[in-house]
Amino acid sequence: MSLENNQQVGPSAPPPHLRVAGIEKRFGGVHALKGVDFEVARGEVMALVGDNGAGKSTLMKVLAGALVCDGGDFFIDEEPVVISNPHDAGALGIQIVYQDLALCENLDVAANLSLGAEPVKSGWPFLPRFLRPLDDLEMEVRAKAAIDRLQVRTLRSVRAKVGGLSGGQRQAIAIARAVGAECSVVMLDEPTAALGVAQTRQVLDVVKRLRDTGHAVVYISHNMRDIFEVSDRICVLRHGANVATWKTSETTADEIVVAMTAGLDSGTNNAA
Amino acid sequence: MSLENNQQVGPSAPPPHLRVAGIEKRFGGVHALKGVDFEVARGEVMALVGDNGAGKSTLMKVLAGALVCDGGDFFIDEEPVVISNPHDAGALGIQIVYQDLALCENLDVAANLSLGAEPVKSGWPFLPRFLRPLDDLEMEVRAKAAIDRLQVRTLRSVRAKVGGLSGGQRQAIAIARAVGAECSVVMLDEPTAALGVAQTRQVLDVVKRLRDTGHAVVYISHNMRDIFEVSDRICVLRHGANVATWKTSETTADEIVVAMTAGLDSGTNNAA
Amino acid sequence: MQPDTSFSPIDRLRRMRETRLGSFVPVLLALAAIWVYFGLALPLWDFWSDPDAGSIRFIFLSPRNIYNLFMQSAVIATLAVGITVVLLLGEIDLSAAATAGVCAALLGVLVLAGIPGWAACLIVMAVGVIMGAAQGLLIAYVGIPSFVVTLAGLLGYQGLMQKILPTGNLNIGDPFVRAIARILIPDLWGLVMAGLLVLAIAALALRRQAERKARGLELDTNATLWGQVAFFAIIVFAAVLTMNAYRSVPLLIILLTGVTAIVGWVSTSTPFGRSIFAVGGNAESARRVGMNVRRIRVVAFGIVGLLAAIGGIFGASRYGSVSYTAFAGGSLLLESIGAAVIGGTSLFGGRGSVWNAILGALVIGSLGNGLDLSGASAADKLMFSGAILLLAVAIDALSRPAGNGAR
Amino acid sequence: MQPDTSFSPIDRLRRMRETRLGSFVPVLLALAAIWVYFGLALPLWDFWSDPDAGSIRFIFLSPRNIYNLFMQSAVIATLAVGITVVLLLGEIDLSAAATAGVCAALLGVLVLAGIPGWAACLIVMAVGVIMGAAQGLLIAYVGIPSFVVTLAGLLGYQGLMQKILPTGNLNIGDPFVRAIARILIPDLWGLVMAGLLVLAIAALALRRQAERKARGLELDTNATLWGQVAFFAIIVFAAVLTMNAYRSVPLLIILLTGVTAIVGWVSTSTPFGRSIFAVGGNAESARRVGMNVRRIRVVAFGIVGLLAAIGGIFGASRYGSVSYTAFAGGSLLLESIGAAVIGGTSLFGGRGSVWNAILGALVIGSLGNGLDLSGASAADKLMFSGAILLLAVAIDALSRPAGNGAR
Amino acid sequence: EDMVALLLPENVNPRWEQQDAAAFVSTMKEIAPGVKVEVFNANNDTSVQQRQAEQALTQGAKVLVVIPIDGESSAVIADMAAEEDVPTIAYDRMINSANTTFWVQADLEGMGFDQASHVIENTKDGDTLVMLKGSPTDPNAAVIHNGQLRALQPLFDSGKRVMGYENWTQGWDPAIARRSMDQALTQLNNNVQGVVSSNDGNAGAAIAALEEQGMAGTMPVSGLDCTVQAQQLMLLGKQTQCGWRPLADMAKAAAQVTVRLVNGEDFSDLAPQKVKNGVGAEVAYVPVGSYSALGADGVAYVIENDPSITKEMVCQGEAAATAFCK
Ligand SMILES: Nc1ncnc2c1ncn2[C@@H]1O[C@H](COP(=O)(O)OP(=O)(O)OP(=O)(O)O)[C@@H](O)[C@H]1O
Ligand SMILES: Nc1ncnc2c1ncn2[C@@H]1O[C@H](COP(=O)(O)OP(=O)(O)OP(=O)(O)O)[C@@H](O)[C@H]1O
Ligand SMILES: O[C@@H]1[C@@H](O)[C@H](O)OC[C@H]1O
Ligand SMILES: [Mg+2]
Ligand SMILES: [Mg+2]
Repeated sequence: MSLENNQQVGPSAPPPHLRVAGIEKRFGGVHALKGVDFEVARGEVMALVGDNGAGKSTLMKVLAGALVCDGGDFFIDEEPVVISNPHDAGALGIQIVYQDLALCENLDVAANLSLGAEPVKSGWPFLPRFLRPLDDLEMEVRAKAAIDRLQVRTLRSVRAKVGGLSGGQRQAIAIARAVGAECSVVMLDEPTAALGVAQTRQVLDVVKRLRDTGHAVVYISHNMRDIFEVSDRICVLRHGANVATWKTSETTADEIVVAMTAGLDSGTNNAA
Repeated sequence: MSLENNQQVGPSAPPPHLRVAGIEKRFGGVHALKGVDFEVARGEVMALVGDNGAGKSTLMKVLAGALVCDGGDFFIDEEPVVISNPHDAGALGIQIVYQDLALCENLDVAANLSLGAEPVKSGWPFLPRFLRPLDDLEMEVRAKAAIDRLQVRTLRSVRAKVGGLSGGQRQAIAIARAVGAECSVVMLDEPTAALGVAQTRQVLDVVKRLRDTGHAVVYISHNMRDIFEVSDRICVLRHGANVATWKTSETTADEIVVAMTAGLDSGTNNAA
Repeated sequence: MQPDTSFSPIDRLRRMRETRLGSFVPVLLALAAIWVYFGLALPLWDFWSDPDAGSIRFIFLSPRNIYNLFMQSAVIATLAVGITVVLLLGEIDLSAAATAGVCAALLGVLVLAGIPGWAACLIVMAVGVIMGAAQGLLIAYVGIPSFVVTLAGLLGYQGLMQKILPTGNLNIGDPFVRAIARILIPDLWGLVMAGLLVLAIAALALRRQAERKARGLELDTNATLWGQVAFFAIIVFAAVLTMNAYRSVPLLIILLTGVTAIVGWVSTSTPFGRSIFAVGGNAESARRVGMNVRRIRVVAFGIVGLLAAIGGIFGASRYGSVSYTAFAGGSLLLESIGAAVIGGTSLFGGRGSVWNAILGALVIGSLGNGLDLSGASAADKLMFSGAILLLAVAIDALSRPAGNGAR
Repeated sequence: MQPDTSFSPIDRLRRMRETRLGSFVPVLLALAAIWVYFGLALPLWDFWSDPDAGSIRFIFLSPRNIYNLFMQSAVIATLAVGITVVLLLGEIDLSAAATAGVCAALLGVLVLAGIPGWAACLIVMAVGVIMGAAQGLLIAYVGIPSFVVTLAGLLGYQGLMQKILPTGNLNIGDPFVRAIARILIPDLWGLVMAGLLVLAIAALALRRQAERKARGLELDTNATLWGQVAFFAIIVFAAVLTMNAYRSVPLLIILLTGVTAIVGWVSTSTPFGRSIFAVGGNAESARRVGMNVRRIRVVAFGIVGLLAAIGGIFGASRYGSVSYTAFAGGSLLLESIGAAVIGGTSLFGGRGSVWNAILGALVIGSLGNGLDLSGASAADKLMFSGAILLLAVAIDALSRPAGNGAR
Repeated sequence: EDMVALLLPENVNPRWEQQDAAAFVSTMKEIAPGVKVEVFNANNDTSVQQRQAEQALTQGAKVLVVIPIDGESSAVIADMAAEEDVPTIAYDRMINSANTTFWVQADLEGMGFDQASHVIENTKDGDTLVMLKGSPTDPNAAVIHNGQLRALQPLFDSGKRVMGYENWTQGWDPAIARRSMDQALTQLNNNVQGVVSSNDGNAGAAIAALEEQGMAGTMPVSGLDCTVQAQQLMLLGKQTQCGWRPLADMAKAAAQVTVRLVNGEDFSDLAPQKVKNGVGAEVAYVPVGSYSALGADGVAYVIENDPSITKEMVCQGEAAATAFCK
């Protein structure tokens, strides 16, 4: 299984917006990330691929502050930063669609869409923000717009509890929440896994739009077609370690699949 | 958006093994299934497709006894049967992979794989079955074999708690549980949504093997490539109602996508 | 997003239960069952079975007894409102009653030392917040389960109460403190206040509906809208008229309603309240969207501490004394948690309402009140109260639309 | 499935905590903290601070006191074992202590009526099962939350107990019943039994390891294997030798261990036990794989009823009497649930172990026992027990590997 | 160093810690300075009391002085102590065991009679009374109630007084008494002319309920113990009677016997009388006197005779404004 490495590109090709180096993560006895390097630039879609259990979601959670890593460095525009919890990540402009969606089933669609960033009514300056009256009509309006944009036609009401929604409807809400917020980095962990054909189309368009508006986008998927449609570069993880990073235009699906499942036989791995 | 109906086939083409007619299901104010008919024969793979929220998972849950429907008839080999809870369905030989997987995160992989059908040690005839000693080594052996078959190479131990597994690893366990059991009907609700390329391949092979061994298989997916690879017939749901059923060999992905999103304009719908 | 138009009446009923108002229905049914039993069934049965009895007396439903019932349930209700807040988070507080006891004892000692009543009340409320928040800190930052922390709090605060009250009890004569339970709102004022309240609610509902229309959002049907306003008006006026028929509306009840309204508003209509529900529904999701889950826990325990302190003040005012058993030793703790749970708040978090806790407290209060009127023996009373409670809650459970079988 | 070979010592430690034995560690730490405090720190401090004291006396750790401690904790432990079973399901039982009270009272009345002790015990155990299962039926089939059902059960059973014991208390003289707490196992027998037990455990562990090898499954390291056996042997022999040093091992303790072993075995090693964990982890998943979730709930409440009855029998035997306050009125209920929770069992279901409940009961028992030796005032004792409990459990919580922040 | 243990039943009634224990400890310090006294409080839980007895024995107690929560479950304490040749003294409440060595108590039946008599004297024919009874598990509660009935039953039977409402008070809990009184007033529509309360805690609760109806001070309310709180209410005219026992004398008698027992000496000269307890055992017994305190004079008498209560303690809060305190 020998592989030509000339199609791989150095990760430093475009100036990275978000970059991490040497990320380590262990769960009890499981060594999930073994010194992983990763980066994404503004105006590019970086695909992150790998076999099941390769460590993709773990890496995303570390970047989003949902998991604290055991070692590694974070840089935004090459400035070192600290991301120790999701709040930090949000403040640095990082938004994420988690693979497990992270919705609150007991709340309705509108509430989930603005979770953690609820709009409040204006005109209560004497109250601290967290005690001002919620602007729930504004929340509904926003939610309706977001859902309509993703063409989830079967969702009857933004006042429905998320606990009663179908798999695809839920995923659409998680996506709408992340892409609706002000940010510079958007990471999507298998965002179209439960989506229908039309909805998947919309999400891919949204991803492209985000790229065109100068966002840094990380896109995780097992669907090679989608990957090759939207991504600019592809980063492959295997058993919690970098394999390599390719320019999408200079590689093929087959090559990526081989790299995911078997790795590179030759040692030249410019991402390590 | 007019559509020729000559490619549609009557649902009665092969003698159905499992058949339901006129299934109704409401959730509070949501009318999720509006008199749906559905059937699957032994030795065939029936694909069930539809937009997000079309009612596919709801129909599967009704067939599996996980939801009690508000109306409709069930037949196995054209004999009327009653399915009022999952136990009934299991006794009738119906196995299912739920879209939300239905795993117990607090239990380990081996325990989840034999959940509800735990092997017990032989030689305790004086005890009722549910109080005999569990054969946990047998459970581990079975689990290892099942996981290896699906090629989930990153799963370190069948004694790991499911709560700590990756999305794909979990899905593999849910699939292994359903296809490992004695049964005549296997229903898979978006079984490959979280799976990697190689694992998806394995699942498609398993589906084909099930068909070849005379099982009736229901396969739900949003991936047209997979659908067209494994299915014999395709049943389309839209807004909780039948659109039509096609022979896979006599239709195209485009036709199906149009039917899913826009329905049939002409009224002739032989599945209604 | 086109609404489905084919609704059966049953669908409508089920939808109704999903509305804000609908969540009152179950516990109202339970309360109604108990009131019918004590108020009508029991007197009628007594009358028929005893031929000597001259006339039937419906004592339980008399304005005077309803007045008593409200006053008797006030302390439980106050604590239950606070406990609901932590239950919504998926936590529990076993120390609320003991906290109330410490605060009441402290209040007694302070006014005895000559501190003016209003100042003592403020001090005691601050102390309650600190006692609650201290436990919240241990739960949120050290990671000890709330059951254990507040069990330790229960023990510790019981001890503290004994320390403050070495003699076990203390009379409270301070006119300010006593006034809380004694002052009555003149009849007319009570009616005027009720009327203004109902008008305000109606106006708000109308404005909201107009705004929804303007923004192109789904509208409530007029029936729902006016139904809710009418329902609210009936309850408010019934309560005021009943109390006026005996005496007048007591200040204590107005204070209780006001406190509940504030906590209710915070819990449903502010970002903080939303975060309580989010943490209770899925703490990990809440954390991942950047909520400070720990701080929310600490504040929630601070709130339960505050309400425990208020409960302690109410109790001290009503009992005219502070005693160990009335707060720390007795059944107040289980009754308060029970009131919250009977009100429909889940022990698993994310589901419930503080208003329902008040109704739950009335359910619990009605048991003791009604049985004490019946003159049964202590043993019979206990057994009856268990049975009636079950029956009342079973009516609710059975009237619920069939669930999935598993919780 | 190739195992990762690069383990740091910390990884090993963390893995250790994931094993069966590892789940003991936190509560053992808590227990050790309390024993060190009462057994060593307190006497040393007293000795230094009081120059007159002639010699240090380590009363808390004396064989006699350890013997007392075990006996004093036995009733709490029995109830805690039962309550653990329903907590594993994600339910709660507030009526366990009252059930124990009813069973003890019935036992007293039955033996007074001349029924032989052993027969009375069997009857009472059957009654306990029925009392528990009746509540289980309401929870599972009517769908009332267990908190409410068992709160009603608490009230009803308290009343029933008063009905059975109109004066509130009763002496129990029956020799069979009294013997349960009085009979001592001769010293030698105790040692022999301990030896056989350890041998059996070692043999089982070895056979299992051999079978794993034969079937090609992952093997435990020899260190883990022998470590577990050694750990077990040390605990068993330490307990037996300590009790022999004062008197001998009491039958009551053997019975308690036996009952716990059976419940422990059922809960971890049978299909029924597996279904309890499954329902507690995810009731809907358990239902979907065809488990009869309702029946499982009913049986679990039957089990807690049975254990409450056994607890009642143990209590009646040890107290030589039945009294309302020892069971229904006092702190037994909260202490039993507390013991289960301190043992690490989650109130949310699916996580915990009955053996840990015994350790939790010893934690609770040690507080009362140790403080009673210390000669503090009642108020101080309460405050201390709260503080020590917190400290002990905080040591556990802080020693846990850093979690995700949210619960 | 010898040690003896004093086991108190609960902390609902202030007398145990404040008066009985204090007097016992100070007497012991006086007459036997070398003997250490350990005080325990069981908070109304019989299993806790048994534990505390065990702990006392483990510490080497030479005598147990027990105020049991109830008469039956305390038997095991006396039996257990006897196995180690440790004698047990029943204080205030009897222990129904053959191993009870000594008992000290006033004539409680008579004190109950006094309570009822006081209420009878201050009411007239046809008046309606409320009876707030003690804890059903306390043997004394039944004794007190029997005394009350000795005075009242004939009047009830003849219709001269009407029994309007009665209720037990589990654990002597004033919160329970309060609700009983509320319900009594509601049921009787305030047609109440007297309250026969079995102790001061219940009386205080009844008075709070009466105050809400503006009826406090208009009728006789009896009590027992003469707690500070009760004496304040007496000065305010809201409570009208309390039965007082010389608790210091009781404690002193118990202490004297304790010292004899520690030294292994005979104490029959200190306890000439004997009574039979519930299991038929003869128990050496010292009766103490009692006094029915009425109004301000009664308060003055109690303050004079009870060393644990001073005028400053009583003259606090509202009571400070009364004539007695000025
Ligand atoms: N909380 C956890 N506890 C223990 N192990 C974990 C935990 N989270 C992840 N792991 C392990 O870490 C490894 C990487 O998991 P991760 O979820 O990152 O995989 P992934 O690349 O996202 O896979 P998938 O494509 O299936 O989503 C897996 O072996 C998984 O079992
Ligand atoms: N428990 C429930 N309560 C309320 N509404 C529900 C519930 N379950 C499903 N629904 C509604 O029923 C409709 C059908 O849902 P279903 O899950 O069957 O869709 P689906 O075809 O499986 O969609 P997807 O492709 O997204 O999985 C949806 O509109 C959904 O919101
Ligand atoms: O003094 C009283 C005592 O004798 C009784 O046993 O308990 C209640 C007390 O008030
Ligand atoms: Mg993943
Ligand atoms: Mg679906």
